[in-house]
Order: sequence, then structure tokens, then C-alpha cells
Amino acid sequence: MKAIFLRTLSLPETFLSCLIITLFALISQLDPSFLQWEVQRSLSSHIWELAIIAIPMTLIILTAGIDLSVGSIMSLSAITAGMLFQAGSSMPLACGAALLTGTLGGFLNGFFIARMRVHPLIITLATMATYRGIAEGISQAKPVSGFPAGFTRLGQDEWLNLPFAAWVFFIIFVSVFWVIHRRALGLHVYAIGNNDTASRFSGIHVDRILIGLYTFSGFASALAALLFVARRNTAKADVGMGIELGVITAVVIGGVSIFGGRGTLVGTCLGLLLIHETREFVSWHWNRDEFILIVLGLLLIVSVVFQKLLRHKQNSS
Amino acid sequence: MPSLTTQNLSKSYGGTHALKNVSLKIHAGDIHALCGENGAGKSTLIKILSGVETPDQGLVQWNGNHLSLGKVHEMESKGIVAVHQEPVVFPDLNIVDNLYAGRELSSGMGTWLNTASMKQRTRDILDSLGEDLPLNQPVGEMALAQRQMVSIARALFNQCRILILDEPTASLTTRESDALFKTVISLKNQGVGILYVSHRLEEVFQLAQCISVLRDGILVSTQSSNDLSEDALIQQMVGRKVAYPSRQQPVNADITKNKPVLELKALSRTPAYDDIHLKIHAGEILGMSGLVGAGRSEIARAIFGIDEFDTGEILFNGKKLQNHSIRKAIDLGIAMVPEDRQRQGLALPLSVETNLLLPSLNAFQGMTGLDRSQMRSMSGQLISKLGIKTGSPDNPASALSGGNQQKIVLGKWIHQNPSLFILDEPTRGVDVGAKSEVHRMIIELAKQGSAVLLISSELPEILSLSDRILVIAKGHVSGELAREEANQEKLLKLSLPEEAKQSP
Amino acid sequence: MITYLLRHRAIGLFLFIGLLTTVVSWINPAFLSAQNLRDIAVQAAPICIISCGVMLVLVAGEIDISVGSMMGVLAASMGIMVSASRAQLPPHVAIALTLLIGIGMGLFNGLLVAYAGVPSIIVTLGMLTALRGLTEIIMNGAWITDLPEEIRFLGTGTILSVPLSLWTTAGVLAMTIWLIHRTPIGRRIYATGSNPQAAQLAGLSIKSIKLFVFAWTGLLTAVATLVSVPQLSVVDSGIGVGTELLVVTCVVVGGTSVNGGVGTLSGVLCGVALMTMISTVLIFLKLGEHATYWSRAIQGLFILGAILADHWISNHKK
Amino acid sequence: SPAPPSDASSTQLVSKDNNKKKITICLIPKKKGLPYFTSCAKGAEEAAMELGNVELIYDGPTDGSPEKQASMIEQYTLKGVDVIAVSPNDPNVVAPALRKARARGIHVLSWDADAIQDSRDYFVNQATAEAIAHGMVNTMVKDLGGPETRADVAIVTAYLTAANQNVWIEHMKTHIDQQYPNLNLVAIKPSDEDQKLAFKVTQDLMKAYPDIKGFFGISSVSFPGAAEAVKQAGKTGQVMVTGLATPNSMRSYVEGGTVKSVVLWNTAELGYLTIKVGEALATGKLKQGDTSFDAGKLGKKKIAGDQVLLGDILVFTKENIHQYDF
Ligand SMILES: Nc1ncnc2c1ncn2[C@@H]1O[C@H](COP(=O)(O)OP(=O)(O)OP(=O)(O)O)[C@@H](O)[C@H]1O
Ligand SMILES: Nc1ncnc2c1ncn2[C@@H]1O[C@H](COP(=O)(O)OP(=O)(O)OP(=O)(O)O)[C@@H](O)[C@H]1O
Ligand SMILES: [Mg+2]
Ligand SMILES: [Mg+2]
Repeated sequence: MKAIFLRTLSLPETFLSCLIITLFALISQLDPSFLQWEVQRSLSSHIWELAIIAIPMTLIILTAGIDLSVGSIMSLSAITAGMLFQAGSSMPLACGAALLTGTLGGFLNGFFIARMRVHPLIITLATMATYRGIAEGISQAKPVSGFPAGFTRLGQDEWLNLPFAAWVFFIIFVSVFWVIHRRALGLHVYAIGNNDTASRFSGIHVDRILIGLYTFSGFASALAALLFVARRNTAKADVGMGIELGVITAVVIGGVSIFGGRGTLVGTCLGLLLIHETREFVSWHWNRDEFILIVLGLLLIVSVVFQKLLRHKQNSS
Repeated sequence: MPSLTTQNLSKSYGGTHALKNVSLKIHAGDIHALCGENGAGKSTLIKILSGVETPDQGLVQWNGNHLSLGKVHEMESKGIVAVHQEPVVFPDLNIVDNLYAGRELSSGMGTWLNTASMKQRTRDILDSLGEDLPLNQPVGEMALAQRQMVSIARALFNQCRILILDEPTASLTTRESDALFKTVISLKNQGVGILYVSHRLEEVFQLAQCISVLRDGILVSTQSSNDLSEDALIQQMVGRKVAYPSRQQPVNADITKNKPVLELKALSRTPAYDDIHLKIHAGEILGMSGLVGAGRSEIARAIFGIDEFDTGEILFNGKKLQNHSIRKAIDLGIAMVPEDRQRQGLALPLSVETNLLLPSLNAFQGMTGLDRSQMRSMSGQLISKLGIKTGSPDNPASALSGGNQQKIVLGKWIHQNPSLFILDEPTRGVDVGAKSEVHRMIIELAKQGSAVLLISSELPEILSLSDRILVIAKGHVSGELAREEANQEKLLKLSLPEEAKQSP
Repeated sequence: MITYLLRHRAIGLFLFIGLLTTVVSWINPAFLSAQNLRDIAVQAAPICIISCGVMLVLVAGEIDISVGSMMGVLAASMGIMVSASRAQLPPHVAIALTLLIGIGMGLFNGLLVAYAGVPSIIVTLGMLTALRGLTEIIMNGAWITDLPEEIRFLGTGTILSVPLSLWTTAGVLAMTIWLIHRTPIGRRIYATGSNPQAAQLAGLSIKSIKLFVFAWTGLLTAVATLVSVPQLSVVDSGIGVGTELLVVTCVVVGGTSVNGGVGTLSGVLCGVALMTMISTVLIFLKLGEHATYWSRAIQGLFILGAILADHWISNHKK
Repeated sequence: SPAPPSDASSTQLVSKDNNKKKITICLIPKKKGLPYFTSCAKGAEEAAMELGNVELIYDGPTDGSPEKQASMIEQYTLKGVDVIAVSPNDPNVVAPALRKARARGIHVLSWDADAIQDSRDYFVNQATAEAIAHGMVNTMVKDLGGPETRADVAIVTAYLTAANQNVWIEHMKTHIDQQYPNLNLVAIKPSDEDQKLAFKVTQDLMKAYPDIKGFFGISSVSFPGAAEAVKQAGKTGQVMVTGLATPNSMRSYVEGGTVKSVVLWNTAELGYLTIKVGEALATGKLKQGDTSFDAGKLGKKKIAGDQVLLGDILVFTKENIHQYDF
């Protein structure tokens, strides 16, 4: 009984939930107006794109990989859509091409990583520069805007009181959650993260799964890029600049081990929530952008230290 | 006479008591063997003695002085050094750096290394072990046995007073083992005390003056080896009698008339192996013997679709395999137990159950998802069938002892009824009881009609199980012996590279 | 021969750099002018200095992506200390304090990694973010535009008509070579990264080794800041942004393994040379205005090319 | 057209002392931490003190990201401030947020750089893009010794993606094409808001194009970097550098002769004017159709349509630079 209690307590999810509750308690003391639904809903608008990318990123980190190129894939996809639109193609076609481009970018990452056995950090570091460079090259760094209303509504309209992007996120989350927890593929992902040689020797299609995950990551980034473009009505080569660090921070705060094999999607969601609320509140309350950087940096370190301590406690008792 | 004594050492991991009140005395100039089943606590005791782990309770004394525990340096400075069960090497470093890591020869207050003298001494040590290894090659590129030799050399080279060897011969062939025994005996004659752990009982009787037995973390007995028979020892270790299974029936004439399950035709990959021909029939156990690095594992890897080969062909049930891959091999009914269980066999942090069911997870997948209860019952069956010692199927595989881990690697294939089973050193580090279980399982598999390719460096194992034995030397087939004509001498003779050149 | 090439990634890279130089200088001979080579060397100097530290961090099996923000903090605090309108500390005191702050931040990283057991990518990612915020707070919206001459000398001065930053780089390289090849600690860094468990069993103090590499990187970052920031007259809050990525790219392109245990200084040097050359090369090729916007893509393709070529060579060995 | 006057009780989520009738104005710069904006903020503070009923919030993204700016605008909208004055990094990106703010009854100003017209009430304009671009080109021509001098010139910009810089560059190109056929623009290179990179790029350009005679450093980061490169190459007096930057960061170059003229406007006055306009809008003093505006110590300022004009650009030279400290 005590062991189960301790085990639950030491789960990163529990710890994060406590942290989030504390944060909300603190907020309600300092500035209750922040907690109004209206405020929360409206502030949530720019977390969804990050959240969508965080799902494949969680799976990739679970396989002991990493994808630094997500921001650049966003940029490349946004520019693809933008340039095609500018060239006179219809918007659905442009969106389709953007999704295809992102998916292809992710596939190339996966291909290099799985087939050539190069460390994901290295490959995606290289493609990070390449993809954004291509986006800058073909767009000559010029922004494209003036998208048709039917398209921008995707980014700005709400459905059942939540932004469209939120629904996209929920749909992806639920389907991936089902696959990870109810299909063999889920365990395969964890096995690869723990020992890819042993997984390979057990007949798991390690290569195919890795290629699949990176491709999925590319697709999700492209989707996020389209939502972003729709929301901001602009496609530019700097779309998604630096988003990879935000995504990785959320995933890692969510208790996913950077060495692979340990962590959950729920943890990632809690991590996203914690980061988002902290960031928005610091900015809401203190009006000092530089504080956000310090708070987020420390939050990342402190929460991982605590998770580590809790796990240690559980193991030794 | 100086001695190392332990008093009431206890250590538990979570709920498991790995050691309970163990009091042991090791004399200088003695070879003291430590026996016990897998998971009995031998490695735990050794980890404590070498300062890697701190006991929950108990003392360790050296010549009557208390030692502070939990510090490797402290122990090494007293001359107590250990060779651990899994070879402990730095894969990216060369042999010299491996041997000297942590105790480099330097001058000027550690600001200037004496590279030349380190090289010279390394060469001396290797010579004394009869090894001729390249000094500049990263150790990670060497075969498992060579890595094992490096970690033994590392221990030897200390001016040690007590040398602890945890299953040092588990991945060595006879030649290396013999060189090691010579060294061990000469050290003993120089007054070094040796604690020797091994599951190969013939070695234990050959070397040790004194034998202690651990069972479930408790020290059962310490006796002189002269007073002990092998059967009695086994009985103490296991708590029951163990019968050695072996294939009693002569080669079944029918077997070779069966269609061959696997046939290799002129399989080559430079420089690992060249022009390999072999046939395995359903129900047959084909032994593959040879020295370390002869290329046996490489052949096995090619059959299982891990590596590609240069020329030649693999026929499975008469059909040529094209675009071979591991998954294809598994789907055809080929299974393989790899030689390095930690690197190739197990996802250590994952549960015993997941590891056992890893190759067959797709089979438990229904419309609604994975059938957890069916998985649980299957893993339960396997655990009891193989006698895997674990508190629960949910425990991580890393918490099991070496032998029990090996059983998992075997177990994940057994329920799939493979038509060809490749076993690469299947009983490395497995205790006598479990080993006889594994042997029985292999025979059982063959009886049910599976073809078995058994690679083993342990000659008795090969001799007692195989129907036919193929000897590999330097990547060539140097001979094939039928069961009746095979014996240790012949196998050894064929294994030596000189013979390989002369044979047609 | 090929095995030799493999072990010494530097040679392949070196050949590649040679080819690139030949082509560019054939198109535009000004590329090989003494002035240009000197400028490239000066530009490469800080990256090279920091890479010497980060390479050892990677060899020890860790990573440090906080160096860019560390540079920011170091530049800001150095600026505040020496500025005539701020703290007005004597230059040598400010230099010593800057080095200490560098070591301090490195130690902080190292302590969290070695003693709290937090993965280094997380610690340094957190520091990357937090220290950038700290820089903004230190600078408080203003720039330092009045660096005293003594400090400017660190960036612009020459000794025997060789820039001070190049002397410093040579010193750091010599130190690193000595550290790697001639001291026990160098060997232990490689051992730790190659197999931490084995290192523990061998009685190495992994914790102090990790602490050392991070502190060393902090120190080198401070050194790099001291010789590079005063090259310019203005200290702004954006100093060092993105340096971490450039440094990691150089180190990795130079053949250092992100899994630890493998890395050569010669490889890293070639990596630094290649990465600092590329943008200069693009300017010298005079590809016109449109090419400006393609330069990042070309850089990326170069990195990708280097990695894939390396992979191709190592496959051909087998 | 300006939005209807705000209905304070329904839109203000944050309850404030209403009896004092404090007006909250948010001044959002492109990027926090740039002395250019800090000096604007100083002027803004001065105006707020002078007016007495203004609560000033000065905050912006430290990394200059348009996305962050947009989310800040959304936050302030929710908080129900009275006036948002923004210098947009990217007009298109912040436009939806600004429109939302206006729909909530918040007065929206753009300053320093314009937003999309229908997303703001007024633009407090220091000088038009055209004036800035022409100013820089004219200064360069003058520094080079007149329109007869044949010269290669290059531009060192901030980001390749910075909208306002690209607009300036366009204006500069057309101006050069139309007026100064002897000027030959050979390269445009980004400095990524990194002084070091500006320095390096300038160095490289001087070597790759030995005939280059002038550099435009068109951001406050790239200008000092470019100047330093010219100075260190020993080309002071042979290669001209001009551009946009605060006088403090360029003082040593102007005094040393590397830079003859620095183009800018009075930044403190720009901040001051912005707050004045904001307050006037919120209190109803400034109405649609007004053609002039009483800007306190700055005197009367002209309103052209929906633009409040600060006046002309300033050119700092050896003669006048000591008069300015920002
Ligand atoms: N790190 C650990 N965490 C949890 N349990 C452990 C750990 N190490 C060992 N154990 C447990 O302690 C017991 C003793 O293990 P030990 O490795 O000492 O056995 P052994 O006698 O060396 O067996 P083998 O012959 O298989 O090597 C086993 O039940 C094992 O599961
Ligand atoms: N991990 C490895 N990396 C590089 N080379 C290896 C590796 N393992 C083995 N080799 C080399 O491949 C050749 C064949 O080795 P292999 O392991 O097939 O021999 P083996 O007969 O199976 O020996 P063992 O009994 O040790 O398994 C040897 O020359 C060996 O040095
Ligand atoms: Mg053991
Ligand atoms: Mg083998």
C-alpha cells in the first residue's frame, strides 16, 4: 500500500499536477483576474501549434532521438503554402503541398537517421539549417500575406468556444494516445528507446518505426505551420524560429527522459500546461519579458531535479 | 596468514534480499571458489568486496583492519581487485588506456604521462596471458572474449593481494581459459588470495582448494574441495539433485534424410568467413565449435538477417532467401539468441513481461488494443516454465541476475515454435540447474522438429547436445564430426588455425 | 589507408577544405590574401577556444548548449565592470573577475550535472534560457559604448603583429593538446565518456571529471569573451546568441561523437575552419544578391554533406 | 477610422481606481534592450510624469519576435488597458491582435514603424520610410563627395526577414536608380542583429569588392559593427559608413572620423509624442479630422490623415553629436 502510494507520488505526472495546482493557488492570491475563463481561453491561442508538435516530439524522445528541425520544417511548409498561393494556386492545393513538403522533410530526417545510423541530434542540426535556408532562399526572405478569409478563419475562428487548432490537437492527441497505449507499436517505441539493438534483434521494425515517427513529426510541424499562418495571416521564413527549444522544454518538464524509454504523453501535456501558464502569468503580472526567460530556465532545471529526487526516493525505499 | 574476512554482510535491493549475514574468509595463497545458482548473490558479494556497492549491514576486514566500504579506490589501494561479470571496458579507448584508466603512470604531480612505459607494461601483461592483441585498436571493436581478456588483464596488472574473478571464463574458449588458469595458479603461488566464481564446476574442482556455496543470499557452506563431490556441490547449490540431460539416442538416420531446413552455399563475407557450406535438418542439433573470433557469430548473424554477406546463398526450406532481414527471418520461423544479452538481447529497463513478449506483441493486438490479460497469462507461463526468478513480471529486466536474464532471452522465442533456432552461447553465465533446464529445452525443441544451430565455446555442452559438429577456424569450415567420433581433443585440434590451412 | 582516414576524420575534412579553398581562390584570388586569412583566423578564434571546451564536454558524454548565453552574461558583466560610466574597475581586476564568473557558471552547470544527476542537455538548455534573461537584466536596456582602451586592446591589439586573440587561441590549443595527451585527467575524460559504468568500476571519480569539463568550458568561454567582445566598440545584450549551435556544429562536424568517448582536436579544428569559412566563401564567390538568401541553405548542405560523406567512408571500410 | 470611446466598466477586467481616472498606456517596442527604444521610453516616461494621469507600461519581446509581440497585445487587450502603442516587428502578424484590441474599445497606436492601416487609430511617425531611405542615401552621396563620384556601396541590414528594413532597402534602391546612377549597390547582407556578424560581413565585403566605397548600416546593431570593420581595416576616410543608430553608440566613430554622419531622429521626442497622442485619444481630446495636435513642449505637430508627424530626420555629425545623450 505504502509502496503504491510512494510510486504514485513519484510519478512525474503527480509531481507536475501538484506544481500546477500550487501555481494556480499562487495566481489566485496574486492576480485572480488571470484565472477568468475568458482570459485563459484567449491566451491559449498560441500554445496549440507548439502542443501539436510536442506529440511527435514526445514519441521521438521516447525512442532516444530528438528532432531539432521542427521549427525549420514549419518555416519551409509555411513558405511553400505562401509561395504557391502567391503564384496563384488555390488555397487547398497550397495547403496540401505544404503538408507534403513538411512530411517529406520529416521523412528525410527519418531516412538519414534510420538508414544511415547517424545520431538524430546531428542530422536534425544539419537539416535545421538546410530547411530554413531553403525557405529563405525561395521566398527571398519576403513575407506573404493577404490569404483568403476562408483560410485565415481556420486560425482565428472558434468552434465550441475553443480555437480550431485546439481541436486539431485533441484529435491527434487522442489517436496517438490510443496507439501508444493500446497497440503493440506503443511498446515497440518504448523498447527502441531502451535498447534499439535488442529491439532490432527481436524483429521490431526499428527503421520503419523511426522513419514513421520523424515523418509524423514533419507532418505535424507542417500542420502547425498552416495553423500559424492562418492565425497570423502571414507566411515568412522566420516562422517557427526557436520553437524546437520550447517544445523540447515542455516534453522534458513533462517527465520524458531525454535518454529515451521513459515518459508519457500525459506528462507532456502537463508540461505544456505548466510552461504555458507560467509564461503567460509572469508576463501578465510583471510585464517584464526578461523575467520569463529566467523563470522558464529555472523551472526546467528545478522540476527535473525534483523529479529525479522523487524517483530516487522511490527506488531506495 | 593475511586474509580478507567479511562479517554478517547483508544487502537488499527493494524487496529482494541479495545477501543475508554472509561471513566469509579468504586466505592469501588460496583459491577460494564461490558457487551458487543464478541470483544467489555472488555478484553482489563481489560488488561489495570491490567497493562498487555499499552493504546495508556488516563489515569487511583485511588482516584484522576494518575497511571503509563503498570506495573502489580504497579497495584497490589495499590490493583487492575484481573482474566483474560483464566485461568492463572502455570501448573507444585502446588497450593501454583501458588498462591504465584511473591509475595512469605520470610524473610531475600528474601533469605528464609516461606513455612509453605504460605501453611496455601493457605488452608484458598481455604476453603473460598469451594474448597478442593490437595495442592501438579501440577495444570496442574487439570480440566479446577479447574484451573479457582486457578486463582480466586490467585486474592482473595491479599488484593485487586479493583477486576476485566473477565468471571470467564465461565467454572464453579453452585456449584462453587455460592461459588464464596458468596465470591464476602462478598468482596463487606468489601468495595472492583468489575468489573465483564460476558456473563451470569442472573448473572449480580443478582450481579451488576451498568452495563456498551461496543459496538465496545465505552462505550455505564452506568446505575443502577434496571433501566435496560434484554431485554434493550441486545438491548444496540447488537444494536438489540435477541430472545432466544429453542426447542419448544415436543419430537418427531419418533426420539427415529429412529435407534440410537451412542450407548455406558458399557463404562468404571478407574477412569474417569464407566459403561456408552447411545443412541443418529438421530435428537436428548442429553444433558449431571454434576458437574465439573464428567467425561463428558472424555466420549466425548472416542467417538471421542482421548483416549482409558478400557472396553465396542461404536456402531456407529449399528456397533461396532474397532481401533478407531480421523480420523476414522471424516470419519464416527463425529465432536467434544473441551472444551479448545485455547489448543485443534485452531492453533492460523494461519489464520482464515486455521483454519476453517483445517479438510477438503483434499477436496480442486485437481490435480494441492489446490484450493485457492474455499477455499476463502467457508471460506467467513462460516464467514458470523457464524458472525465471523474479518477484513479478512487471519488474525491470535489469533487476534480475545474469542467468535469469539469459532465460528471458531464450524464453522470448520458445513459445513461437521456431523451425530454426540459432543459439549463440546460450548458457553463458547460466548456473548448473538452469543450464540443465536450457539443455532440456534445446533437446525438447529438436524433438518437436525444430532445427537447432548451437554455437558454444564450452566443449562439453557441444559434445553432449549435438548430432553433428562443425568446426570453424579462421572463418573456414575446418572439419565436420559426427556425434560418435567427436571428442574434446579432435575438436581442439580442428579449431587451431594451423589445421585450418591443411584441411581440404 | 581508409581505416586511417576513418580514425582521423580531420584528414577528410582537411582535404575538403583544401578543395574549397582552391576553387574559391581560383575564382577570386583575393581569398588567399594574407589579410583575408588573418581575418578568418580572428573570426574563428573565439569559436575555436570555446570548441576546445565543448569538445571535452562531448567526449565526457555530456553536452553544453549554454555557452552562447554565458557569453552574453560575461560580456555584460565585463562591460559594466570596466565602463567609465559604470563600475570603473581597473582592467586587470575586471579580467580576473570575468574569468571567475565564467568558471562559476561552468561549475554551476557541472554541479547540477554531476551531483544532482540532471542530464546535461536539460541543465544547459535551462541555463541557455535563464542566462539570456539575466543578461537583459544586467544590461537594463542600455549598451556599453565606452570600453576603455586597455580592454579594447584585448580584442584589437597585436603582439609581433599577430592579433592577441590568435596568441590566446594558440595557447588554449596547446593547453588542450597537453591536457588530452599528456595528463591523466585527459585520459579519464575519454574513459568516462566511453563507458561511465566501467569508469566507476575503475574507481574514477566521474563527478569531478564532469565538474572539471564544465568548469573548463566556462573558463574558456570567458577567455573567448575577453578576446572577442572588445573587437567591437559596443557591448550589446545580444552577444553570443546562437554561438552554442555553431560551436556544437563545429565540434560534431569535426568528428566528435555525441555519445562520448570519441573526439580529436585536429578534427574539431577542421570543423571550426570549415564552418567559419563557408560564409566568407559565399561572399567571395560573388553570387549576387539572390545568393544572400541562400547562404543558410548552402551552409546546411555543407554540414549535411560532411556528415553523409563521413558515413559513406565508414561504410566503405566494411 | 478611430474606434468608439471605450466603455470602461464593461471592458476593464482589471478593476482600477476609477475616481482618479488613470489611463494605462502600453508602449511596446520592437525589441526590448535596444538603447534606441530605451531612449524612446525615457521620453515616454517624461510625458507620463508631465500628464500625471497616465500609467505607463513599457514592455516588449527581448528577442524581437513578432509572434511574441502579438501575444503581448492580446494580453493587454484582455487586461483592458486604455491605449496600446506598438512598434510592430511585422505589421501582418500583429494586425489580427490589434483589430481584436480595437474591437474591445482599446485605442491603438503604432509608433516608430507603421501597422496595417485598419488595425490602428493613428501612426505616430518619426519620419516616413521614404524620408529615412532618402536621408541615408543622400548623406552617403554627400559624404562620398557628391553625385559625380562613382562608387560601389553595400547595405548591412538586420534580418533578411525584417519588414521595415526591407521597405527602406526598396526605397533606397529606387532612389539610387533614379537619382544617383554613379552609385552601384553591390551587396545586401544580413547581420542577424549581431554586431560581430555585421563586423565580419563588412570585412568580407571590403575584401571581396575592393572598390567598395560606402556601407549603409541600417540597424542600430549593424551600423557600429560595420564602422568598426572599416576602422580596423585602416580605411577610415576612404570608405564611408552611414546608417541608423543612436548617437551614443556611434560617438567614438564620429569623433574618430570613420563615420561622418549618423541618421536618426530625436527618439526621446518620439516616445514623448506617442504618449501625448495616446492620452489625448483616450480622453477624447484628439478627434477624428483634427489636422494639428498640441504636443506640449514639442509645440504643435501636424496630423496628415491618420499620421501624426514628429518632423524631420536628424543627422548627427561631428558638430552636433555632443549635444545628444541617448
Ligand atoms: N541493481 C539491482 N537492483 C535490484 N535487484 C538486484 C540488483 N542487482 C542484483 N539484484 C538482485 O539480487 C540478487 C542477487 O543477484 P546477483 O547478481 O548477486 O546474483 P549472482 O549470484 O551473481 O547470479 P548470476 O550467477 O546469475 O550472475 C538477484 O535476485 C538479483 O535480482
Ligand atoms: N563488435 C565487433 N566489432 C568489430 N569486430 C568484431 C566485433 N565482434 C567480432 N568482431 C570480429 O569479427 C571476427 C569474427 O568474430 P565472431 O564474434 O563472429 O567470432 P566467434 O567465433 O563467434 O567468437 P565468439 O565465440 O567470441 O563469439 C573476429 O575477427 C572479431 O575480431
Ligand atoms: Mg553474477
Ligand atoms: Mg560469437
